[in-house]
Amino acid sequence: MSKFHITATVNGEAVEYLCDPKQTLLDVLRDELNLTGSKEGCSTGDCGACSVTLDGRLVCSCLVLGVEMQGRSVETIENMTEGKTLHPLQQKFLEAAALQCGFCTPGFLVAAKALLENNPNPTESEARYWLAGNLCRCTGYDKIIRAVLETAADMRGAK
Amino acid sequence: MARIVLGDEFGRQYAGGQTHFDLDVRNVRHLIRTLDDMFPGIGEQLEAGAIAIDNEIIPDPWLNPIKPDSEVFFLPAIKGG
Amino acid sequence: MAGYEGKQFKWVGTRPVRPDGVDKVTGRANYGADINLAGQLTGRILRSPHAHAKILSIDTSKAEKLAGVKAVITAKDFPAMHNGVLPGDEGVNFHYLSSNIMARGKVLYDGHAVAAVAATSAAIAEEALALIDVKYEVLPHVIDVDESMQPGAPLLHEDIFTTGVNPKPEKPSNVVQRIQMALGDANAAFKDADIVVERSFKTKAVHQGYIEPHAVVAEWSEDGQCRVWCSSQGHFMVRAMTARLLKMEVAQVRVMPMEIGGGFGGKTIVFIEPTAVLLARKAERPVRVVMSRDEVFRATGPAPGTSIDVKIGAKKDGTLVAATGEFRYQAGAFPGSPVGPACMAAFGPYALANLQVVGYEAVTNRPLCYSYRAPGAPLASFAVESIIDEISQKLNIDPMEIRIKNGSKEGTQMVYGPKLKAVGNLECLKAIQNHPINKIPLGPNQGRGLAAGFWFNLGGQSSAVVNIAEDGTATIMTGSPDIGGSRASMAQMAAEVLGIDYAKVRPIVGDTSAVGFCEITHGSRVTFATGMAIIEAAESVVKQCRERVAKMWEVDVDSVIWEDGHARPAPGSTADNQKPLSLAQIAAKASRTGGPLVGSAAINAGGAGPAFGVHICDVEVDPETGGVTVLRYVAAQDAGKAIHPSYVEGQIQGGVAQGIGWALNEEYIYGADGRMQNSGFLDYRIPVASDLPMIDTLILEVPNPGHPFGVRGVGEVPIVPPLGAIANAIARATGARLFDLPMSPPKILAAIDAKK
Amino acid sequence: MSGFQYEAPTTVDAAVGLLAGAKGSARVLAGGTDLLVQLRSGAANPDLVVDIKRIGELRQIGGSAASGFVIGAAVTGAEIGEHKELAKAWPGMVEGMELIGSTQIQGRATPGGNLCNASPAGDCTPGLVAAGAIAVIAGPNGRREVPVEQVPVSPGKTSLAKGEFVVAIKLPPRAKNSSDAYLRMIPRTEMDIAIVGAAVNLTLDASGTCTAARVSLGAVAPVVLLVDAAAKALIGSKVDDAALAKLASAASAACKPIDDKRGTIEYRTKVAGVLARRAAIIARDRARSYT
Repeated sequence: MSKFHITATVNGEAVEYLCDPKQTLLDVLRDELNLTGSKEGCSTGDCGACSVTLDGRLVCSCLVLGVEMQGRSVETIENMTEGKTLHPLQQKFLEAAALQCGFCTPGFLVAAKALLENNPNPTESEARYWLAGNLCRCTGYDKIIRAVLETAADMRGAK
Repeated sequence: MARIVLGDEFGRQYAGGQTHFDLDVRNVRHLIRTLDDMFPGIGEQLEAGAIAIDNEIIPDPWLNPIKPDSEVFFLPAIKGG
Repeated sequence: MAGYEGKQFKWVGTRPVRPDGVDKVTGRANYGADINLAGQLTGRILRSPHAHAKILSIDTSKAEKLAGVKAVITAKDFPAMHNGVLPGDEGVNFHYLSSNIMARGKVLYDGHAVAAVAATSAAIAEEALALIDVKYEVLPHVIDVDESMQPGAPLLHEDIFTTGVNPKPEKPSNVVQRIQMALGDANAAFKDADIVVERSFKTKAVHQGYIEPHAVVAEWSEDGQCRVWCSSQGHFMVRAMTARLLKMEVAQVRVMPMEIGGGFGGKTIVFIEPTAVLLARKAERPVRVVMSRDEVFRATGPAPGTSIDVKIGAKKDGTLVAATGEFRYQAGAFPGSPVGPACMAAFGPYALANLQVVGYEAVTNRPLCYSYRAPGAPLASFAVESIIDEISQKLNIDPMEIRIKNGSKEGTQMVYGPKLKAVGNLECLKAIQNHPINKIPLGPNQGRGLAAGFWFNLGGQSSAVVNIAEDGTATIMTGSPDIGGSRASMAQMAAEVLGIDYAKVRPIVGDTSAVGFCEITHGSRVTFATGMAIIEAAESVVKQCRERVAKMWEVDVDSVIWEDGHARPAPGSTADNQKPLSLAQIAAKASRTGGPLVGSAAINAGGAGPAFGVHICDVEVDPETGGVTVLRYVAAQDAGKAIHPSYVEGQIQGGVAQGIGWALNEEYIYGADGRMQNSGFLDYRIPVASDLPMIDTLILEVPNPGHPFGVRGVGEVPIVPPLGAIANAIARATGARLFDLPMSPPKILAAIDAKK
Repeated sequence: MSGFQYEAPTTVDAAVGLLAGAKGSARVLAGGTDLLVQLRSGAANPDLVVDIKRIGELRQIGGSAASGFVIGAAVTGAEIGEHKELAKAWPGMVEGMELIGSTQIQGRATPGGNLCNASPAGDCTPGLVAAGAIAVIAGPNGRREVPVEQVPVSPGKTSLAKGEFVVAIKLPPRAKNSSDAYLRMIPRTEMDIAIVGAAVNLTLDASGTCTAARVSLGAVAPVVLLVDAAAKALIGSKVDDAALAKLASAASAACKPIDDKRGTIEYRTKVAGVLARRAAIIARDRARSYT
């Protein structure tokens, strides 16, 4: 089975890659483009560790085929900082100790960023449901949810 | 004479049910040898387990001195998660 | 070690940003699966579709011929191991361990490895697995522990003869061992009780549920040296077990500790590392093996299902007079259940003069049963706390009062031997008793549940190095994988002792060739034991500094004291006229005063103080569906001394969340064919963010006399009380008490309807 | 098997041509939230995968509440949830769609996919069945329209012929004082497959009497059920307690569930009635305020 030649935009830059039809976007990011910040926890869309935005939409990159990407644009955790400056969510996660092992953290940050872009003033319940597709086994979610809500408040204040 | 407590388990298996002994021993290594002489085979089992001297669980007990008024317990090894 | 009693800490007890944090929020941190070496192959493992079967033949010839396949291995590629536990093996039977990693002669569970391949792509590796022809003779299987203990149950091993019974059995069975411990005479003492409650409990196997699947990369060089990159709870354990299983010299294996994406006990033993090493040797190329989530569930080391009988007798005033417990724990396909700690910890929160605990362990056709956070204790505690609660209901005594009245404390004789030193059980109970949650009125179908829990905590072997750079900054190294933020606490303790800024201390986890031996990260031992090694190493640096300054000042060392990172003249000493010298100033002159400033320590820490936790929670039960909502949760715990309170809170909150999942929804579901039916995160239901409330934590600090700063392990005890706390809350919300875990909606609804 | 032919046509005719001409097995890729899992596990090994997301008309929501909505088969759950007029007219159908998986899944999952995956537990399908939705099917012989409940025939199987696929779902014109609701039982609050699902769609007259109703149940039979007896319990009533009790027992009576890892026969049967009753109350209260 011959490989597909795909041209797509990854983190704002045009990239080309070859992939097997069965390779997922996650496989492509990690193995072809060496962007290993997106993690594989289940490969069935149940853990959210591979969360990215595809044409601005939050998705699990394990549930997107690499061959679907022709002409499409994806943003990953590697593109979350603004230059050398951490995104407010990244900074808050550090200060609020909202991570332990850190494996689910990239997915949570990408998903939380999408939440705040979609809803700058989420309630605790809205934040918990939006992030229900991101599994964390270390923290019990407490510090993660607090960090997201505090960041939302900070960002509203900054505006 | 230090007070040595084997615990039900080793007592039933090796010492005919006896669990408490008063022994004159210098250190744990000496104690285990003494017990193994009394109840052949018990030494290897005791080596694999944990030991508490005077209510303190001792990780590397071999050379740990035993005072005449010490109380020594043998207990199963504990594994954490 | 210098005493720190009453010292005002500058860094200990604060909440600095963790040193590894930035890499983890930017995606830069590397875990086992993130390694990608030149020429790296993909390894895949063929696994048994049967719960129990004899392997008649394995034909790998077709797979070997497939283009792109570089190596195929089976059990015959693994050296034979002695079947037994040799002195110095820390209780590990390497024949069993090897047979679990690659099945020999028989497959003992659904998912048991039978062969492995390394190929140039994942697709080819999977195609190769499909070409391996394994002929099986399917055998009857057994999953449930009670069934496994029955005479005539399908026999897993010919060589298991129950230990701990007299006379020694002549016939093999699935029952690995019987253990017993006692205080006083429980069976006689029941006659003094005004009320006796006896119940039987059943629980299903659960998984640690770490989000990172096991992953390893192995590479051989032409000189026969082997390098392994993997995430584990102990790279020294990976090195020791891999070398032993493959008959290599230990120093021949160098294990690089990658960031670890959760473990909770599940990464304290090898599953795929030796396989990757063998594949890499045979393929003469680097090989990466990463488990799928399905493999993680079917073929790692989940916690046991159990069957438990507990009987407790009490006086009318709530005084507990006697208790017995029989704990029957599943082992997996090989011995190794945590029934010992279960027996020892079950009644830990209670002072009982008459107590007898008996434990049984039986092998079953399911994956190796291994450690999960406070191994064995949560299930035993669930049974005990349920009955304590039922007694308090029947005697109409406040559940808090009965626990305080009988609570274990300093001097309490534990069933496993020692008496307790200073512990925080009563302090935790009183903290919860005074918490505002008790004032919140409960609505219809709501209930409040209370439970206490105990865990030993461990010490053991750790090494640490503190290197002072020429500008006075410090790099510190240990061999303990950082699973929850321990690099931060190591740096805090080093900064505290050295008297320099936290930001000037950079901690790393060294590989097996870079730093001295450290035991696995388990038993809540790292901040306690490895931290003690860091303190000792830092103190050695301080001592060297004082000695060098004493020489410069031409005074004796006692005339030089260490304060806030400076060598100062001891008040009234002959050095009185000298100006203080900072660590940076001393380091700058190190080359003139005796060379590099390096402190190191290798210790075997004793004195790990037991941890106690008390939890209270409110739940609401939907009486028409049996659905449970956890409304509020408060956990109090004695941390001895919290080095980094945020990560202590994180350990408590994480343990609580795991305990809630265990109580309500998590379980291994098997079909009649003995195959797991829910080996994915869709149907193995760990709690999601919307399932949980905020988890309020109360950290108490009853210093552990066995640690210079008073530290106790905190990681494990938080998972002990939640099962009982949730069960007791449901019982009080519905009037129906459940004795089976998980307490899933169908079971709860059935219990409610049965009561009508 | 190391791969498959992947095509992403831009017209319905091209897609039909590919599917009809396929040698060996062919699968339609819409959101992919089921198909990719099947590909990874080996449960699906198609020779051809046809990605329909680049076909314009399949990515649109057309029509209106008054004229009836036409939802392209490849419109995502997130897009459906964001369509204010649709959510106002068909809140039950929309919440069913939105209950499928996580926010991430919502970014991909489609009503056409949920329908054609033919799982009796699909959360979107009961709402569509209760709504009286029509599936527009394109194939080698042109287009045909069938009630959505006729698309699934058994778990994982549909009535679609070779070369056919669903291009759109049509909702009927929405009368005033009408509304719907969907409820499901899952052990967690998110991320689960329904143990039981119940959708109720009803219309009231000025006096609050129910003039029309459709009740649909999920995960209690090999396919999503349309339960006429349950609807009859509501029609002509004021959707009061007596009618709701009848509805509940009719719903439970219609169940033909199985015991499986997710639930028991007894549990599913009992809870189906509970959820149908609760959904009817929500739909009733919504209908009163829908003009």
